[in-house]
This record gives sequence, C-alpha cells and structure tokens, in this order.
Amino acid sequence: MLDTILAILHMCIFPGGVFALAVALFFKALDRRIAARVQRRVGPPLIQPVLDIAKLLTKETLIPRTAHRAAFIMAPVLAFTGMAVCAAFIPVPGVYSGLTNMGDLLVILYLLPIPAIALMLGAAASSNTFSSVGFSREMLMTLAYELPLIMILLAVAMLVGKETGVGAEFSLANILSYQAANGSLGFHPVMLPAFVAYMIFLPGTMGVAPFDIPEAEQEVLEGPLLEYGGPLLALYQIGSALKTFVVLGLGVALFFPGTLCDFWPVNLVWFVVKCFLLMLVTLTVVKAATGRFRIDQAFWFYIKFPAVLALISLVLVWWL
Amino acid sequence: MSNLLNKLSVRSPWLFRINAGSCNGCDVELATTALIPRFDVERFGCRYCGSPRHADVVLITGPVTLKMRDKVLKLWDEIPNPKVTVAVGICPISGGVFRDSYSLAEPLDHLIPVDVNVPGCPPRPQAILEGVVLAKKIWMRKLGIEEG
Amino acid sequence: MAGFLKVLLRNVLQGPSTDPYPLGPTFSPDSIRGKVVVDPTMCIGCGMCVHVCTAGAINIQHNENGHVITIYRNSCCLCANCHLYCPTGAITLTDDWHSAHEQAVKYQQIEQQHIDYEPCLGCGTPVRVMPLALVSKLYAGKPDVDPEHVRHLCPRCRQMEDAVRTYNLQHPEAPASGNDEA
Amino acid sequence: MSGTKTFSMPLGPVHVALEEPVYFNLTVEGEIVRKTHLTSGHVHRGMEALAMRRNIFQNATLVERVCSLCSNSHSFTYAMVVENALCMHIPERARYLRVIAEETKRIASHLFNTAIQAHIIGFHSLFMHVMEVRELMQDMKETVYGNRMNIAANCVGGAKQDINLKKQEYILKQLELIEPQIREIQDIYANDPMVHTRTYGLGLLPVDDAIALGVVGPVARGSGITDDCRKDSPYAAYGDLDFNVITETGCCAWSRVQVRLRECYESLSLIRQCIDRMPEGDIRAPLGKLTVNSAVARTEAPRGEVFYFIRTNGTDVPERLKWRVPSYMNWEALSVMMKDCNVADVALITNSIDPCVSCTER
Repeated sequence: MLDTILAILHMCIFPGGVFALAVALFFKALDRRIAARVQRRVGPPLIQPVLDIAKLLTKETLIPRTAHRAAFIMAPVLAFTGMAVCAAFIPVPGVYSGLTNMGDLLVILYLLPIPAIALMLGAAASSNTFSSVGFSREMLMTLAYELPLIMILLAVAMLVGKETGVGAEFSLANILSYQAANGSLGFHPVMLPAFVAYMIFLPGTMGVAPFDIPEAEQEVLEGPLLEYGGPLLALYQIGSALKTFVVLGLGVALFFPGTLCDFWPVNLVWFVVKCFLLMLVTLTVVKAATGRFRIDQAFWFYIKFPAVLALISLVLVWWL
Repeated sequence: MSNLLNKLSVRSPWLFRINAGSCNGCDVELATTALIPRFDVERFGCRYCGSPRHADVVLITGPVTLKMRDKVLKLWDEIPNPKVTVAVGICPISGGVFRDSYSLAEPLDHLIPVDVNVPGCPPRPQAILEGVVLAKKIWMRKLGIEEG
Repeated sequence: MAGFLKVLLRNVLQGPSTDPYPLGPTFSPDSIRGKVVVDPTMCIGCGMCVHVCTAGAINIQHNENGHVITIYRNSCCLCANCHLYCPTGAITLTDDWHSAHEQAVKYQQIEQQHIDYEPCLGCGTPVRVMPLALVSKLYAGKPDVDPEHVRHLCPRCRQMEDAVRTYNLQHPEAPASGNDEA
Repeated sequence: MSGTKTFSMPLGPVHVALEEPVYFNLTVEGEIVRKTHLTSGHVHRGMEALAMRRNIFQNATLVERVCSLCSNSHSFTYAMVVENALCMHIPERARYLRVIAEETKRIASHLFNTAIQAHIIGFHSLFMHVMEVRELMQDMKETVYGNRMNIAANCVGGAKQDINLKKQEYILKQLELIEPQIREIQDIYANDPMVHTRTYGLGLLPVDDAIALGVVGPVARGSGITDDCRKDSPYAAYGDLDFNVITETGCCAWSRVQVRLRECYESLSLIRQCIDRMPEGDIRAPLGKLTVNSAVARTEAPRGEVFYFIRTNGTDVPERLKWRVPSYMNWEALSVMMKDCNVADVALITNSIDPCVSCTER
C-alpha cells in the first residue's frame, strides 16, 4: 500500500510530474533563449513556456467533425500520462534511485515511444491529409531512432551485466551503483560510440531540427498537430516537455551519473546542470546550425550513423 | 484561477497569416516582422504558427479576391476563440489600389469582424508591431480584463 | 557547417541586434512616406491629385463658398503621386508612419481640410484666395504689386489689373465705382 | 508496382511554405509525387481590366502593385512602354536613377528568395541571417525612396525622386556593409552540407528542356543559358555600364540560388558605376503627345524578362495594357522539375523558380 502511494507520489511530484515539468519547461525556455541569442535575437522571457500553456488552456477546444472523437481526445492524454509515468523511472543520482529495482530499463524502453504513438494515434484520428503524411513520417522516424536506442540500452546492460556477472543488467539502480563504483560509462572507451549514438538519438526522438520532419511546418503544416488546438495541444506540449526530461535524464543516468558529494540538493542541481549541458550540445546548438533532412535522408542517416555506432559498442562489449 | 490564466494568456499571442490575394508586399513585411531578429516578436511571446488551430492573432493581407473569399472564411472559422483579427495593408481595409475591380469580394470587415487595421502599402514592420500590440489590448478586452 | 557555425558564434559575441521598438526608439528616416497632409493655405482645389490618385483616396467637393478636400488614409497607398503632380505643393507626405488603429475608429482616419472662399476685392464673387507664396512667385519681378491685394482677386479681376498695369490703361470700372462711392 | 495506392494531397492555397495562395493538388504515392495539378487564379485581381479604366499616371502606381517583390520592374517597364508610345526621351540622369532603383530591388528580391529557401528546408538560423542582411537593403530603400517595398521610383517621363549627394554617400556606405555579408552568404549556400544535401541536384531542368520551355531569368541562367535582357537589348543606362551575365551549369535548385547570389555582386557593381557616372541634370521630361499608337517594352526583372504592351487612343486612359511576367514562363518548367519528386521537395522546387503568383495571375 505504502509502496503504491509512494509510486504515485513519484509519478506526480518527484521526479515525475511537477518536478520534471518544472525542469523541462525551464529547459525549454533556456533552449529558446539560447537559440535566440545565437540568431542575434533577444528571445522570449524565461516564463514563456508556462505562458504558452496557460494561453492554450484558455482557448476553446475545436474537434474536427470528421475526426474520431474519443481517439482524438485520448491521444494527448496518453502522451501526457505515459511520460509522467516514465519520468518516475528516471533515477536522479545521489537523490533518488528510480521506481523499481527490476528491469526498469525495459519499462523505459517501452514507455519512451508512447508520445510518438500517441501522436500517430491523434494524427490518424484527425483524418486530415497533412496529419496522415505526418503520421507516416512519424512512424518511419520512430522505426529509425528506436533501433539505435535498443542497441544502446543493450550495450549498456550487457557491459554492466558482464562486469557484475549477471549476464545483462536491466536495472537502472544497479547500473548506477556499478558506475558509482567503477566510474561513469561515458568515460569507458568501449561505450564512447554508444554515447555518440545516444546524442544523435536525442534530436530525432525530440523531433527537433534536423529531424523535425513529421511536424515540418513548411511541408505538412505541423503535421499530426495540425488539427489540435487549445487544452489538447497544451497536453501534447506538456507531454513533450516531460519527454525532454526523460530522455535527457536517461542519458545522464546511463553515461554520466557521477555525483559531487553526499549532500542531496547539490546532487540534484548537478543532475539538472548535466541534463542542461546534454541538451545544449545535442538539441539547441544542432537545431540552430542545421536545416531539416528529407525523411528518406533522415532514415538512412539513422541507419548509417547511430545504429552503426551503437552496433560497434555492442560488438565490442560482446567481444571484450 | 481562470482570471489568472486569462491574464497570463495574453502574453503568448500566436500569429497566423492569411494571404487573401495580396501583392506580396504586406506578406513579405509580415514575414520580416514575425521572423527576423531585428523585430523579434518572440520577445512578446509571439510565435508564427502553421496551423490555424494554434492561432490567436490572425493577420489578413490582400484585397480578398472572389476565389479566396470562401477559403478565408473557412480558415478564419477554424481558429479557436478568442481570436483577434488584424487587417494589414490598405487592401483588406478598403480595396486599396484594386478597388472597384470585378474580381474582388467585399472589404474584409463586411465578411468577418475585424479588430485592428494597419493601413500602409505595405505598412512598415514597426507599424505591424504596433498593430500586434493593439491586438493584444483588444484580446484582453475580449477576455474581460483591463490592463493592469 | 563550420562556415555557418562561425556566423552563429559571431552572433553570440555581437549580441542581439533587435530593435527595441515598441519599447524603445526605432530607426525611422526623414524621407519615409507616411501620412498625407494637405496644407489648406496652398490647396486651390484644382483636382490634379484626384486625377492621379490610383487608389481613389482623394475627394474634392466644391460648394458655393469653398471646397473640401478629403484624403482617406485607409485607401492611400502612399505612392506620392499627389505630392509629385500637385501644382502648388499643397500635399506632402509626412514621416508619421504610425498607422495602426482599432476598427472603431476606422472611418475617422481621414485628412480633411475646409477651404473657404472669400469675396473678390474687385467684383465680390466668392473666390479662392491665392496662396501668398504662389502670388509672390508669380509677381516676383514686379515690386509695385501688392501681393496681399492681388491674392484676394478673382482671376478675371486680376487679369484686368494686370492689363491696366502693364499697358498703363485707364481702369474701366475703377473710376465708375469710385464715383459711385463718392 | 500494381497495388500501391496513391492518394491526393492538397497543398495550399494557404500554406506556410508558399508565400502566396496557390493550390497544388498532388497525387502522392507514399512520399513520391506522381502528378501535380495546379489550380490558379486565387490572386487574380483583374488588374489588366483596371489598367484600362485608369489613366497613365494612376497606372504607374497600379502596376507597381502587381507584385511587391519585383514592383520596381513593373513600374519601370510600364514607364518605358508609355514613353515609347508617346515618343518621349527621358533625361540622361533619370536613366541612371532608374538603374539604381532596379538593381536595389534586385538585390533585395534575390536575397528574399534565397532566405525563403532556407526557411523551407527548416534552416531558421540561416533564414534569419539572410533576412537580417537584407534589412540593410530595406533600410536603404526606406531612406532613399521612403518605402521598404513599393519604392515608387519611376514615373512616366523619368524618376520621381532624385538621389542627392548625401543619399549617394549613404548608398555607397550601405553597399560597403552588405558586400562582405553577401559573399559570406554565397559561401554558406555553396558549401553548407545541409543546404547542399537538400538542394543540390534537386529540380533538374536540363538545358534542352529549358530552351524548349522558354524559361527566363535565373532559372534559364541556372541551366547555363545566357539570357539577359539587360545585355541582349540594353535599355535605360545598361548599355553604358559594365556587368557580366551570370550562369551556372548545375540546372538544379542549388545552381539557381548561386546564380541569384552571384548576380547580387553584379548589381552592387552596377549601382556603384551608376553613382559614379550619373550626370547632373533634370530627372523628368515633359509629357509627350498623346496619339493613337501602340508600343512594347521589355526589361529584365529579378525573375526574368518582363514584357509590356500598350495601345493608346489619344486619351490618357490606355485602350489596352498587357504584360507578360517571367513567372508565367517559368511555371511550366515546374512540371519537368517536379517529376517524381518527394513531397518534402515540392515547396522547395516551387521556390527555386522564385515564383510570383501575384505577377502571373495579376
């Protein structure tokens, strides 16, 4: 019973829910601010993402007459709840060790594509040509970036499992404690290709340039999100913000979970700073310095680079 | 609570542009206003959006040709309330240099309720910015809150 | 990519180039073509501006004791044709570009000038008083002409005066009217 | 492949990537466009009919609103055609003033098209950078002529505004600022891997097709055809000025952008030469006699050749005024360029001909 309440608290307040959302929205504001600076602009105030969501909540909800009503409404709710649950599984090194101790890496692997699936569901439900094009693109992108992700997670699990002698370690808590004892995996030469692959995975899964193909404003008018507006769009945005936290937090937990000291607030701040640095390198700067790939180019890019890099790590782990 | 939300909401006006048969002048100036660093509307929380469903402030350019009329009306209907309509350039306001042409529909304010006019041929980006600021004021009025 | 990263880095170092407007001052050159104004002392109601205005933004209405020139700013396309072709230079484009207004005041966006006629000093018919600047230009080489007097004459009386002055004629009406008064 | 289903996808008439309302109905198979059907007429404002109801002074302003990106080319060609019909000769200084206005607009127009290409490939930073550089040109137009788009530089008989010494110095200063920036932009567009990946070899228009379709302007020059009215039939002051016709042989979207950017250098040099060689004197000639006459004139607009025809009937309202715009010729080439292209590339290819819908549909 107590466990259940605790789990719900973890999903709603820390590290999922409120905390994840606050961090993610703050990151989003910083991201927009930095992008603005890079483009010689002032940029929005730091509170802007909150204002955007507040605005969307005050707008009326329009549901297209041709849309499948239930699926249309369910999709953003699914994206939001999926990510809120997923965020509870992200360990904050030195503060919180994740929701369970058993195979939570696999749970994350299952939960991560939920926003993408929800987006596809919403796109299919809204019965709009642009949304359907967005749907097929989203699907292709998901296929493209899920493959390297699976291999990266496998490489990490196998490396840790091999060293600790359990075969493959799918518990994030154990992976963290292994790293605490033996140094971060990001510094492990064998894991370097996997880390680079993860960094390339990030813009794809977050749908930012050069991989913002499903939502390409200039090609398919925001694609799956075309028919969404008002509170439902706000839910999508919250879901996407939570996802930012999840993927960044996962990246830090997998590769650089090192802590500074035993005092938890310091560790918490250190974790946020690391997430931010990861975002800066993989999302903000890349977004500012590139355009958008065509869907086929993006697909082959993912097959050629991150998948191969992750495979190299996997093979090296296997061999060594 | 909803009052607070309303107050916060006007600080995030998203712009949507409808070209109702303009000569490009106003459109280029709109793109300039909305997207380039020099005028940076993101300072005011504005964003240029691709879908009418996301829009709050709709900027209409061009003298509403007969062929575009129904499309403009349909798009305008797709924008969720509350919305503020801004007519940019003299064409949507009065027909401008194209007045009396056989292929123009009525002036825009006979078709849909217009809130702000920004005349000019084309108006300079700073004037369009003034229009957006004015649109924000009207939005607040529509939500029933006064400036404070 | 490296080429463009250089640009981005330079952008960061140079800082934002955003114009502070509407929170601060903005770039606005003097020669900008803004709101049209009519100088009521110069407009003679000839209608040239109406003739050359593409947008039909200018309207001149004549009545018995004057004329009214109206420029509809919501139709004006700022092409400056009226300014270019105005024979007296009565129409100018100011540098005031602040044009945004609410729908409620849409029909108040006009520039209107009432030009009242005054009776001709010679014959008493209502006549457009000539702009002083125009008179001074017309009679530039003639110091004996009183511009203030001439501008209050109707064209016919002015022709008379010119003829009388040029050929040193006896004024046909002046003595008669003078006699009447006496 | 039998059994693959195609579906139709509407593009436009109101679409973010398209600056103007135009309606493509794409028959799409997966992500490949199999058939393009174009519905036009959304921007038809009945301008030729209007032009026959307005007098020659009003028309100078009216034709400038055919399209604001090449506005000056229209008023320029219109002024020329009226002058031809009225058998007028314009002052020498006006010829140079017209070239300055035309080349200023050309640079701004080319930069805008280039920027929009970056916008369509989702390269926002580059788009902003190019637009920011274009602002220098916009400021120049605003300072010299008083408006950022419709500069109203031409009137029948000459130029509306003179450019005095102070303004000449200002122009030279702005050109000094913009030149290195354009060089940098050209380098970025030529070498940036993302731009290269998306645009190189895209929208191919082989030389034979280009000749058969009669394309004009940068589209023709991007396919290696030396075609430039300014050289072929010099008008205004172009006969006395030195410049090169820029061509590229890539026949693709990338080459067209390169042609545009390299043409900007020629334009910069033309403006400098004009300021250098401009004689003193009047800027407007008195109006000629209105007779029953007809005349033609053609100029090189940023998008290619603009052609005007006028027939006068002795009054100051033309009996017929007709124009053919460059985009009209270039539209047809889209069917060749878009053959089996990707949905994502439709807007990009359309943009590569620098389409001017409001010109074409007037």
